[in-house]
Amino acid sequence: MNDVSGQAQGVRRVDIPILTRVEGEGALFVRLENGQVTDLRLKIFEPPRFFEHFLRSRTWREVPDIVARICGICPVAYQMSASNAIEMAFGVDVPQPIRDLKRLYYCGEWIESHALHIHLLAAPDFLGFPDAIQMAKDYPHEVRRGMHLQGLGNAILKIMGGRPVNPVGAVPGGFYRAPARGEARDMLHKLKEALPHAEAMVRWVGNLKVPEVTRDVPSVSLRADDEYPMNYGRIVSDRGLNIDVSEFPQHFQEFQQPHSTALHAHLHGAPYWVGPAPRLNNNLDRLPPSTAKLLGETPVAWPSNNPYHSALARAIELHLAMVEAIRLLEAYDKPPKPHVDVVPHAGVGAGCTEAPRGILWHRYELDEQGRVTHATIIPPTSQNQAQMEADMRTSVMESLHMSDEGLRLRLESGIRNYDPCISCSTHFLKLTVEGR
Amino acid sequence: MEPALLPRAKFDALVQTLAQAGYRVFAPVPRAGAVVFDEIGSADELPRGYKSEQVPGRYRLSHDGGERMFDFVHGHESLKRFTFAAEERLWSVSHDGQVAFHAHLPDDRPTAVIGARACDIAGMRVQDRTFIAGRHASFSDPYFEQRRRSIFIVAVNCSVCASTCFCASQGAGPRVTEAFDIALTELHDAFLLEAGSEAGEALAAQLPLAPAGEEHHRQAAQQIAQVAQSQTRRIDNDGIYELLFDNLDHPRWDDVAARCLSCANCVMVCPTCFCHRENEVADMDGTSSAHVRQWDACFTMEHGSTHGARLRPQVKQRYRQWLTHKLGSWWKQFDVSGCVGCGRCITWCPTGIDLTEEAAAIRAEPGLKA
Amino acid sequence: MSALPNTNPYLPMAAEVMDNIEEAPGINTLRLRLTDPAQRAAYVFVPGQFNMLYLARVGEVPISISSDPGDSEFIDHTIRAVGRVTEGMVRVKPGDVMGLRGPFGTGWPMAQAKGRNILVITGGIGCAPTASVVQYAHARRGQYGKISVCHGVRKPDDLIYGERFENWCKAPDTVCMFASQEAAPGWTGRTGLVTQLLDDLPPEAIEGMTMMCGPEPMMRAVAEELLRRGRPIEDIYVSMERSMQCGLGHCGHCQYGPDFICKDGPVFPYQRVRRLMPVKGF
Amino acid sequence: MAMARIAVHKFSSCDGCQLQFLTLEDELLQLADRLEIAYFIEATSETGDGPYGKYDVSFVEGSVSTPDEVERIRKIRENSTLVVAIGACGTAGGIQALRNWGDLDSYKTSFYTMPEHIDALPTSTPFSEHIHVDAELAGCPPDQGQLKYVINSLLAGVQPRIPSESVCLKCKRDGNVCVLVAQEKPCMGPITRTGCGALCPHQERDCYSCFGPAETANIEAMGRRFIGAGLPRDGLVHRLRFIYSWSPPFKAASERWLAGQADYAPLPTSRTVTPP
Ligand SMILES: Cc1cc2nc3c(=O)[nH]c(=O)nc-3n(C[C@H](O)[C@H](O)[C@H](O)COP(=O)(O)OP(=O)(O)OC[C@H]3O[C@@H](n4cnc5c(N)ncnc54)[C@H](O)[C@@H]3O)c2cc1C
Ligand code: SF4
Ligand code: SF4
Ligand code: SF4
Repeated sequence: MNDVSGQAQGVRRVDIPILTRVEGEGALFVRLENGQVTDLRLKIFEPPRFFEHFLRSRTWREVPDIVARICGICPVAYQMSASNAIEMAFGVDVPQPIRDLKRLYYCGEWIESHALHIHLLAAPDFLGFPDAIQMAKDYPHEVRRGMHLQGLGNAILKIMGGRPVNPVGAVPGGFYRAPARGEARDMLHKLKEALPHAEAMVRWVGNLKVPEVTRDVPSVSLRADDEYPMNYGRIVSDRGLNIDVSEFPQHFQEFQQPHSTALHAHLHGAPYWVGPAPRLNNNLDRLPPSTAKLLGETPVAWPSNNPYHSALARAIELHLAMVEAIRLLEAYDKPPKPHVDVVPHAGVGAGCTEAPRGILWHRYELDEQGRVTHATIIPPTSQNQAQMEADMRTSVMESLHMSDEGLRLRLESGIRNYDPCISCSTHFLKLTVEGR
Repeated sequence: MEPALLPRAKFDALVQTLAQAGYRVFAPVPRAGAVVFDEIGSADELPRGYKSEQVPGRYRLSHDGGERMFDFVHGHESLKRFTFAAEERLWSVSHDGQVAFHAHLPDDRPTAVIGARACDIAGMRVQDRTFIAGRHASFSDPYFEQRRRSIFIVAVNCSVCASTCFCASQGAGPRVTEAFDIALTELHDAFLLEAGSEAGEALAAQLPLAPAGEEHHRQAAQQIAQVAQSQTRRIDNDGIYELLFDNLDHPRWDDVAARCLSCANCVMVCPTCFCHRENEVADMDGTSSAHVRQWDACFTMEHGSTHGARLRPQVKQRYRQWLTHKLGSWWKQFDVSGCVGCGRCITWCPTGIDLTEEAAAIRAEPGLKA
Repeated sequence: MSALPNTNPYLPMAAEVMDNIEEAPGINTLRLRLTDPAQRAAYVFVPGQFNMLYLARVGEVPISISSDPGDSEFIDHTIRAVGRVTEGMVRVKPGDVMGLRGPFGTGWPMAQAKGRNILVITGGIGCAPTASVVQYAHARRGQYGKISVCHGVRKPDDLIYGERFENWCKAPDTVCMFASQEAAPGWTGRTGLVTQLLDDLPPEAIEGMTMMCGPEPMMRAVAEELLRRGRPIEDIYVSMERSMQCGLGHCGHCQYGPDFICKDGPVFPYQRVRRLMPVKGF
Repeated sequence: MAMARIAVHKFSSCDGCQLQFLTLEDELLQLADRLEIAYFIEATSETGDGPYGKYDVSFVEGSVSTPDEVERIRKIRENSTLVVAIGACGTAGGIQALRNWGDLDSYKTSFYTMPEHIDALPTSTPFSEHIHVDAELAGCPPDQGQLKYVINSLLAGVQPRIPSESVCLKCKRDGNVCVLVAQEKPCMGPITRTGCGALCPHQERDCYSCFGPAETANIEAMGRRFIGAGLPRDGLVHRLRFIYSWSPPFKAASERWLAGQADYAPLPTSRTVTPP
């Protein structure tokens, strides 16, 4: 439902009043004068929900249940970043078996979220359909396969947390319950059975025709010593950044721009990029062998600065998450206790984990009883905000020859590369929401 | 056969013999702070050395490292789960072109349950009167019947009881007297085993049994008698139907209503409660639909309601419905009390409402009006 | 209970909708026929019994049989659309297939009523189960005395069975009287409660068996009035309703003190339910 | 019969309710064969007749928390034959209704540099406070089984009947061990509407009422039970003021407790407890 643009005297407006097939509601407005972009706004009309405010006075135990509700699609990321932060504040050391459970949990979310994005949100762009349902008429096998993979991710989330949306299993220190042996066995079986489908899916995505562009932007992600990052690691960039998660505020600045309604974030004064492609760029040497081999067989050279390669990065990460989940389940031994007992005391903690869309940073101040006195949450979508706008400016300039309709499609698909989760991005930042 | 001894150290032989005979073997196992029935592969999974403490609204499991295997008192689950499924598809209809109804009877794979207590068996026998055609029922429920036929019961005579138990008062225990295949009494380092059916005899014949002596019998009898004596709760069943139905306006109903959560836990844990509802679960492609039943309770608003108005909008009415039926009108319908004295509803009521006390309160001051 | 297809009393029999007659807005009579001839042949019922009717994908509810027991080929059910299942049912079309289990429950005391007058009191949709009484007696006219039908409705629109009532009124030794709580232009019956109709009846009309079906307060008021007028309690019968999931005495929903309405009722001697009827919550 | 045309609209929310459609897997495709998904911007770029087109059924997720949203829901109501509110936000204002007790200005100034531009209402409210809704489906998020049941009911042209009882029934049917009785965790199950599948007790934790109050709820007795379990007064109020804080029963009870009007005798009472 793209509006007809006003076109007068060298002024060209390209508006996308409602971005479709993204999580949450946003719009893009572009104004060109004499071939130059004079205004470009990625507008967000999601109303603020004031989470940081009502987290105050809540006890540490309630935090994962609250923050899960910031985003229906990546609740695990919220729960894990918050748990890590609270564990740090209370000085809790989480033993390996519980770390493994957390990783398994995260694998579930990556599989679910990536499968959903690839098949329901992104692929229709590349194949020229308005949605996956219509795409399924011509690509029934691919869509069903994608939905099946999505279902497997959901199944992991169900054994760990009861349900995929707002799961209830996580608590700072671990989980309330560990999966039963039988549940783990069944899950393992299903994943093994589906692994070849995931491989086929990677090949299919690798061969989708995408625009060839490059964007000069730092890739920022976590990096861990011995694994592809999910729950743990230091924050790094491909330009030499390497910091502890607690040092985030010293390097990343949030600021408001006059033309924009959402807060932007810069790394050392410039836009940066988070998400599956930057994560892969920074961690190519951390892929399990079978995933690395699969990556080598795709027609894309990594590292890549083409945002359109995000879809393939997601596919690769989906495969990785399945391989990892299989590894963890094969070694699974039900721990006698699925969480470390937490003794609350006053403290401050920061946590950063790799949400499907990129790093998600939390910081909590807690009082003696373990009640939150201050909370800060910086979701990946707001971190990508500045880069999305920069990318769109470049995309407009690259595509001036296109018709308005073509340009809109290009821009909309360009935004989907970042898999923006607008519901998340608005709930915290100091943004100004205009009337719709 | 004569009762004989099964050494505790050889208990696994029972489990394995059952498994080899084709049974799925269920037994109590510790989980999440209580004991529940679960499928087991060996006797190691049983709650050896566990004890349970039960008072109204409270259950605590503790582990003392001892050797005894049945020194805990039952958890919230009874045999009911095995004979009357908590949720099951009764039949389905396909209407893709032609309408056809298909029954879905449970599979008849035999199931052995180790650790049923006297109150469990008594509860099952009470439900037989509801679900199996005879003097008290006009129709048999084929789902119940099928499960009932497929179950092999290894009963255990209680060696301890909880503060909430009153099976003796209800004539339901603590000794198991009927409807078992094998009954065990746990002694010092062995079980006194008796067979109660042909299937039980046949199975016992394959077990490494030793002859039991006089003192084993005496010990067992003494243990069971002691359990009966230690029970403090009781229900006076004399004229209880009239008592309750003459006191439908008693102020005690308001008193209990202030404590009752109307959560229906009492109904769910009760081995005799049989209410169920039927729901329609239609598939998404529009060609078939399943008719599913699940345990229901008189504590829901929908129970009994027809024609719009809520039949029992007040908590007091719902609790009264439950108690008057359980302890009162059950006698009229089934010639037996609806309560076998297992005490589950007392323990597992989150606010610790004790039906023996509620009934006694009305008996203490009959005729009062709210 | 006779015609169940097998030993599973939970499983419905297929029944084809032969006709769907609108009696009044939101009240329809469904004429059903069991599709299996053997089941059809085995199906017998007495007036006052009910069936469990099932609408595919929606659910199953108890509905009285309103047709003549002499004709078991076509089984009529008069349904008022009040909620989920009944709203779906009144929309079925001839040729549709529904599920039917039954008949269940006790019937009216037609044997005891032999040779005596019959007073039928109904309210609202209550006339469905009592309709079969009238038809039954009319079909065996010599066996029964005078028949009086008192029908109460909330508003004149609720009056159903127009044609049937007309036929009944024309039948020998039969009177029909109507009362509506709300007045409306053209209403020829009484404006008021059905109890008031007792005064309009010839005195001998109440001197037989009374059979009632309708809202409990109405049945109770009439029954107590009859007792006041010296009628013996054994001559008064009522038909009761509660939610029913199974119709078999298993689901517990129709629990009524010492009885299950599905198997000990739905038709009860008034004596049996008199104690609990005034108590809210049973 | 022409295929029913449905729309899915988002208001202030986390998106989770819509996701319950998008994660139906194969059943989503089956559904698309039986009805027309005409407007659902998270799922499709085809936007039917726009947000205010004529639709047979509009599913609305989220709460009403800005003046603009008040307008939107009114227009949607005018143009839809049936409006079905889904989720805790849509049926009770959601978790963001926690702000309803605060002072909006203080919320804004503590977070925003330009609070004058924040376009928010002082309260986050359910649709039923603004328009007539034809059906409500509770839950944060609503259960997929119940969602399918509602859709199937609508397709069959009959009213859905959602059970109003407590979570405990399902909890026991599933054979979970009661975390309140066995572990003294302050489980809200006894006063919470069923629907989720008793997920929390299955995960060996207490229910925090993300499906809101059961119709049968005796909230006073529940509070007394929690006091018996050692919960302090603010903890008690927090139990009620969480996902369903703005539902009338929880709202009223939390206010009574804060005002000290509730009966504070702990349960089980010593009268009923026999010493072990
Ligand atoms: C023995 C017997 C014989 C009967 N014979 C007949 C007969 O001949 N004809 C006949 O029409 N009926 C008869 N009935 C009554 C009939 O069975 C009921 O009307 C039927 O079961 C209603 O089912 P339903 O699904 O249509 O309505 P439901 O959806 O169950 O609703 C019934 C009523 O309750 C209200 N309601 C239910 N649930 C809710 C809720 N969650 N929220 C708000 N309101 C609610 C509805 O608005 C409606 O008024 C008989 C009943 C019995 C027991
Ligand atoms: S009423 Fe209570 S004590 Fe009696 S059998 Fe049922 S659960 Fe046991
Ligand atoms: S755990 Fe909670 S929901 Fe389950 S029975 Fe106990 S109180 Fe009820
Ligand atoms: S148990 Fe309670 S909090 Fe948990 S999912 Fe269910 S309704 Fe929500």
